[in-house]
Amino acid sequence: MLAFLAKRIAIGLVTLVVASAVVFLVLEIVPGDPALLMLGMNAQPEALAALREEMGLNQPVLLRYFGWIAGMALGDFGNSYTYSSPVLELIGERVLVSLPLALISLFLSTAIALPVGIFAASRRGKPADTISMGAAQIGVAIPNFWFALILIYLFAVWLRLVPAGGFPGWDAGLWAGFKALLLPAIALALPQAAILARVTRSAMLEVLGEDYIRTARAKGMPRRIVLWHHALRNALIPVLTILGLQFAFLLAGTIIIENVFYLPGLGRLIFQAITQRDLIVVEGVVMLLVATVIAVNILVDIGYAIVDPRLRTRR
Amino acid sequence: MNTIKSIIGGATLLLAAGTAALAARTDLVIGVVLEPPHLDPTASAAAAIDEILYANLFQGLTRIGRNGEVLPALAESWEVSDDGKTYTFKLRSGVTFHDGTTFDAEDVKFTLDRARAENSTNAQKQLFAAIDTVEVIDPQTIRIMLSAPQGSFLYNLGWGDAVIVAPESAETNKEKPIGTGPFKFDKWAKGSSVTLVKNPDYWGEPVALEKAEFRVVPDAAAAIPALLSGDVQAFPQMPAGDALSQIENDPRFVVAIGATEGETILSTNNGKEPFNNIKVRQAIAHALNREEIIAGNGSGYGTPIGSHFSPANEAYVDLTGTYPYDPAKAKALLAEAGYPDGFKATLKLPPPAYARDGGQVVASQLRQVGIELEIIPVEWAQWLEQVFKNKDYDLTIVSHTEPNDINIYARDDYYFNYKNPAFKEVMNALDATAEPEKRIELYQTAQKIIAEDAVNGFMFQLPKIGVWDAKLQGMWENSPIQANDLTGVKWSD
Amino acid sequence: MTPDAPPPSPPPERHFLEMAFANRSFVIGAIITILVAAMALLSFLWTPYDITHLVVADRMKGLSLAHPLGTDHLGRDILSMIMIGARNSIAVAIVAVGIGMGVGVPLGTWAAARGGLIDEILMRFNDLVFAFPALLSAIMITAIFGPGAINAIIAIGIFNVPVFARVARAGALSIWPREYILAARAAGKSKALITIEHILPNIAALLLVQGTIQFALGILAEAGLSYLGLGAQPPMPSWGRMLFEAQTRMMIAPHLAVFPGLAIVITVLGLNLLGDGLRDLLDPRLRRER
Amino acid sequence: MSLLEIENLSLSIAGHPVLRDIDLRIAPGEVLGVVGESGSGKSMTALTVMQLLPELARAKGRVTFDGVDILAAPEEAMCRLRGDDLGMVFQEPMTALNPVKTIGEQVAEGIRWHTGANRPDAEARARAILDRVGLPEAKFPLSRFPHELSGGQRQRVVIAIACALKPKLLIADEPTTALDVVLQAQILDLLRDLVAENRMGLMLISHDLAVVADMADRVSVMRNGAVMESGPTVGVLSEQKHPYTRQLAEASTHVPARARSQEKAEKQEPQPLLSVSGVTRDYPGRRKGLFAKPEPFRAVDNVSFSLAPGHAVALVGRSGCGKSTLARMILALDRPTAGEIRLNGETLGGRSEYELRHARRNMQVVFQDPYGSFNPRHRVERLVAEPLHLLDRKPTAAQRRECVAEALESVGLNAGDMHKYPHEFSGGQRQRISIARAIITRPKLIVADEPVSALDVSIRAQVLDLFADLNQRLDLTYLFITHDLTVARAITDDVMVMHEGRIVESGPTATVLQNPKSEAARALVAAAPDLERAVATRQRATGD
Repeated sequence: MLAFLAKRIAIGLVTLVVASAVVFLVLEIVPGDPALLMLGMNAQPEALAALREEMGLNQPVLLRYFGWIAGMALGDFGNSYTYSSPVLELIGERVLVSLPLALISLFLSTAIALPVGIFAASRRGKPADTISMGAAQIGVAIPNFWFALILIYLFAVWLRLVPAGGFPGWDAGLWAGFKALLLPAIALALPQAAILARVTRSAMLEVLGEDYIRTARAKGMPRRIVLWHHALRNALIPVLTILGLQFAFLLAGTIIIENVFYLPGLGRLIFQAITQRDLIVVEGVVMLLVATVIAVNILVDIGYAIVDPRLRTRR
Repeated sequence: MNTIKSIIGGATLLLAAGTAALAARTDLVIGVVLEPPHLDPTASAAAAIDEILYANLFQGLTRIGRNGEVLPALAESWEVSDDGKTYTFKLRSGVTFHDGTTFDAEDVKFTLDRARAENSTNAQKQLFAAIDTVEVIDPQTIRIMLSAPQGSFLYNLGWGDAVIVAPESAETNKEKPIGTGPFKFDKWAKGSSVTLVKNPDYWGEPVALEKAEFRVVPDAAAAIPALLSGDVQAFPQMPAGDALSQIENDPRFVVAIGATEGETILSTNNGKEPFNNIKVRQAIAHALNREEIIAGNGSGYGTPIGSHFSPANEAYVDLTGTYPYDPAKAKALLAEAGYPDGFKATLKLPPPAYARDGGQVVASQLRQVGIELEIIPVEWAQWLEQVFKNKDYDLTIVSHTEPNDINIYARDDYYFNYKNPAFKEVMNALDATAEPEKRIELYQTAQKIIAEDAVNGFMFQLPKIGVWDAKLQGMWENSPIQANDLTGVKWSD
Repeated sequence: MTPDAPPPSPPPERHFLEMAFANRSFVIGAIITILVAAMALLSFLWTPYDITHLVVADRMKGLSLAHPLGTDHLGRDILSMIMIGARNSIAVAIVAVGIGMGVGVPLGTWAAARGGLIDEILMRFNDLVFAFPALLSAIMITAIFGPGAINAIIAIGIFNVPVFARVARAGALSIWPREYILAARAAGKSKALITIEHILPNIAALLLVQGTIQFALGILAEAGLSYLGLGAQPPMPSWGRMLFEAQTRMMIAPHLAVFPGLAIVITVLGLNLLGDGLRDLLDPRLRRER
Repeated sequence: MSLLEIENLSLSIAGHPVLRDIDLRIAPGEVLGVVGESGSGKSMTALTVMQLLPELARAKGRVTFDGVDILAAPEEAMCRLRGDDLGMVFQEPMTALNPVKTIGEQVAEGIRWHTGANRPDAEARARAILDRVGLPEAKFPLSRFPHELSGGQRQRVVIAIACALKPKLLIADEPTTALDVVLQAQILDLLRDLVAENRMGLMLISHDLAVVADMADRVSVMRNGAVMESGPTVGVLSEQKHPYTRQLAEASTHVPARARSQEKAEKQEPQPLLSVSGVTRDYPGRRKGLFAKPEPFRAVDNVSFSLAPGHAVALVGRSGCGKSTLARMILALDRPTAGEIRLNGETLGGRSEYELRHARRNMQVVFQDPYGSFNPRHRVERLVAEPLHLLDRKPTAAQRRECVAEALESVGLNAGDMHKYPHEFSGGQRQRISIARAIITRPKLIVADEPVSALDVSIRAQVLDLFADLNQRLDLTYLFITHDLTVARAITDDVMVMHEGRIVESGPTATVLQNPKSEAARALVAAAPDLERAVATRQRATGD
């Protein structure tokens, strides 16, 4: 297990290095000059040249790459062109919005999806199953940003229960911050919950057909207890896989949702940075997201091993 | 639909009742569209910086007033020599920066020398191009010598790019701005908001607000709910679009339609076939239906213009009748120019809605007279690179938001590729003239020249749609300069 | 003769149509999908209005006989916009799925056939691509080439590659140990030939089902990108962009946001139902009643 | 007074009748053997007693267990019975245990559920019963997971679960079918002892007459969902009054008529058809630690033998002894780590696929699973014609069709069958198609890997006849890989016994099987169920 974990982490690191090369190469050939963009239409050539020098845009690409990657390894992601402050600092501020958002929605989607999926599986073919899976089917088809719009107009503008958007900052109080993240989290969570509920149901159905379920039933355990004690843990394996994949989707989803709710999170940061050609910020955020996805995949692998003893002895 | 409205109306009343209970607030949340890249107005062209800090936190020697007039600020008074080349400013005494350091003539000299230095990153270096030397006479007096007379010099000193900074804090202004204004910097939650608080040691009349938060609300989709839910109480420039009609009918809010310095034009590459032919440009001018373009731009506000000049300016002349909407005439002119069947061209559109939506309306209108436009949406960076820098374009739509910028038509390397010696002469004369009447006359001549040359398709002046809580007093209706001057703003009770 | 009779259950091919018509998901999904496709095709020949001709005076009209779904903020007929928008959505999704299948399936089957190092490299490559969610790669591609439908296609297509590679590999790996593959190898067939003759036909159903899922995801992803302004650019109508433009006008003209949104939901729903139905019909493992 | 009484039981699943008028009785302490071929309804009868039927099943009639009317009993009552008074052991030990729970948990769970015992008490009882079924604490602590056990060990755990509370009736549904003969004998012994110790009733379901004859006091023969004949084992199996019983018995001891090829072997052709010398195959083993070098697992260990043309040779051994690996190397589907294999004097090692074409033409294969050995999407014509790919000149479509027709006819199918899909054929027919595919290139050697073990006994007899017939007609040489000694006995001239990767004994079939010398061979022979022997033993026992 330890050897497996070590191998997994090593692979993760190699993937990360390759990803960093891809990111840097891809973004270094961007057509467009950040200095020109920053100084605007009436920029003077001298001012432009000065700014380019200051930004280090005149150095060779390879040197900049190694500088960048070495910096990142030491926790220095460089300085934002537009904010003229350290990228790590910017990211640090934004993570406090994006990470809670992703976690709340992950929690919500799991809390909704698992019971619904299990319930539907236990009522297979009955009206409760048909209705919940029909709802899930529609949930999968709804674009989250459209759902977000509906939520805003319903809960913020109409019922005035929560803010329509924006983020007061955590120093405005935990509750105020949570309230601001609630609608975005719901908008993100619902479509994911629909997918997860469907996966949970089919995983449960698959497991319920296994021989060991029959063995457990032959022990005299009632159906309900077999469902929770024997089926659920086995059904968690595909559910975990999907959860891992979904975390990546959630991160990406925050880019859209943070724009709908104008939350100052990583998604907004990267989106703004793109339009302002603030490449160092783009690169930093992309690397962070990629690293997160890789880390989550490793966590999912650990989760597999916790759930399934067969995988604990894996090489 | 009606029921929706009545329910919303009901909710509105509830909120109105709720806020009425609060007496004389001293805090204000102002919505701004763009977040500033940093907080130093002397190191970026970004209007977002001035919109937060100008007049509130930073001050210049002069300031631009509500209606575009030049008023004294850190300079109490000034004298101009007869040849118009020497300006002597008497500075206000007892002024301190927010970090406690004293303001004096050395700070002014530092600021101006820094701005015009070789390695300056000031985005508007040309403002200071005329300065020859800056001389400290005594701590309260400074003399500026110009190499040539410049009529707009006092106005130029009122720009946000010319605010006075202290040598002690100049380098850190980007993160922690230190100025002389009635508000001082509190915090900047990046991506979200910039907060200013009242400066208790202000040299002038103290402001009514204790706290002003400038919250970044990027687009209409976010702005409307934010306004309706009361999160934001004022939008000096509301990206409201069509939803404005709904806000206008809401008694909680005041909608102030003012003028901006943003001339929205169909920029034309005068150096390229067939646009180098004045008949073609005139045909385009005749083909444009300004009313429809304005209507298609959402709010329906916006003043039609016939030249590159703000209707808010005292020197403005209405030239919209130069080439009135007349598709038949346009076709005829095209035929005269040798294009009886029209021609094909491209229209590059930067991201703002006025360009993307307006561009589709323009394309539809030009199609009526036989000009087929291929719409090419571009990002700002591409626009700057392709259109602005490399002049690789046929037509484009852009709003020129710099104040009083008609002189760009005199620049040879400007992206319009417009070259008219007569116009340049007028500009040179303008620079040499300080008399107000004379200057107005020259401005008007300049407006007429470019209108008649149909250099660009002159469409409309971007409206400044200010929306704020009805109980808020003292907000600026016009924006003669990119700023939100809060010195006179207070809550009525 | 002893009762060594063929199995009584109907073989998959013979009664396929009969079973298909009895499958509710499949029928509803197929009808919706066909209607949307037909609408997109029809838009090449005819739309109720010419959407390049703007009648600004008619802007934001509600539902009427002349404009069954109303008009947008530039006076364009929304029904016509949705019809042409379907074209864009379908085209993006088809090409993106095509890229995913075209690259992913050969890679996946190759890895399954070769195993060892090549398999390992492919799986690591998959990990790498999976680490970039579609939206992220779309944003990066947009940073290079600027926004546009083509870039949306590339981004979604790139993301589809590892999806199909994984499905094809897993499917192929489950076929390789079958005895008929051993028999084919005993008949001297090369791995490439076996892949073409035996593996591909047997994972085709799997790929088809995954294809419909990715197709639906592609439409959603395209809508998201267009909504952010990274997808199709005006004047090309696109459902996501229509939603973006409708967003600010939702309170005064809700139909602007309702219909493009419904178009997305219905299309995706149809494709997902079709996929579910196909899975039920084609995947014998799930078909078998336990 | 019967423990279990089934009267007039009829069962339908989703409207399809599955059981008709079943009557069965089991007295306390009695062993009832239920025999029948696949589809005879044996398992459904068992599941009806357990009330673990599929959802759409509808049962009629009466099933009384220990005074309880099972068909009318509510689910809670059944839950009280199951695992306490009624235990069940299933066929497939590999999947019958929950992979994520320890064996201790799984055994103790039923104990706690029924007795309300606390965890330590239940675990102590679980420990005791695991000890009893032959899983001592030292090697099999309660914390073991199922995947750490072999198939036979897992079946012991399942038996422990079923017998933990000393049920009055144990139902064992083909409990040894998935195990090799040696394990089968051990498990059957265990069951026999447990039943005797606790005076349990046992319903032993099996397709194998010999197993039932060995174990059961009484036998019921089922076919097509109905009971054909019931009675005391000795009576039913020795008299074989019912024609179906006789048919079954004959089929399971069937020996195809074939001229002993001993004379042919006498001729001693100068060159063997196949010669295997010093063949070894290692697989990379599991890494023990992060830096420990993985120890390879040796599947085949220095095997040498040769095969004369026209001979039929059996390669027998327990599962996992390496016989299938050896077969794959002979077929050039896997490469030996060391050693050499020659076909007709031509070495197979280090050849490219193209160079192997000639060898492959002379050597074809028949697999065990008649369902898995065909691509379900191809028609029979294409399936059977597949080896024609090995010909140097591609045949025309007409030639190909002719070859296929000929091959099909020689295995007893119609030429017209070539247009059908494999799923339209029964298991026996499919195995014929499989043979047709193997002979289409007129090979000299056929390697048959358990070719009849998935077939019911009567079909098995027919397919064996076909093998014997082709051996004569086409002068084929056979290498039969099998764990079933009756097959070896029925059709082969020589036998080789393989054990842990080595060939430990070889010689003429009759000699080796009657008088095995090596320990491995003796164990195999002793464990192999034998109908005649079992009946004779039982007759002697009852005769006394």
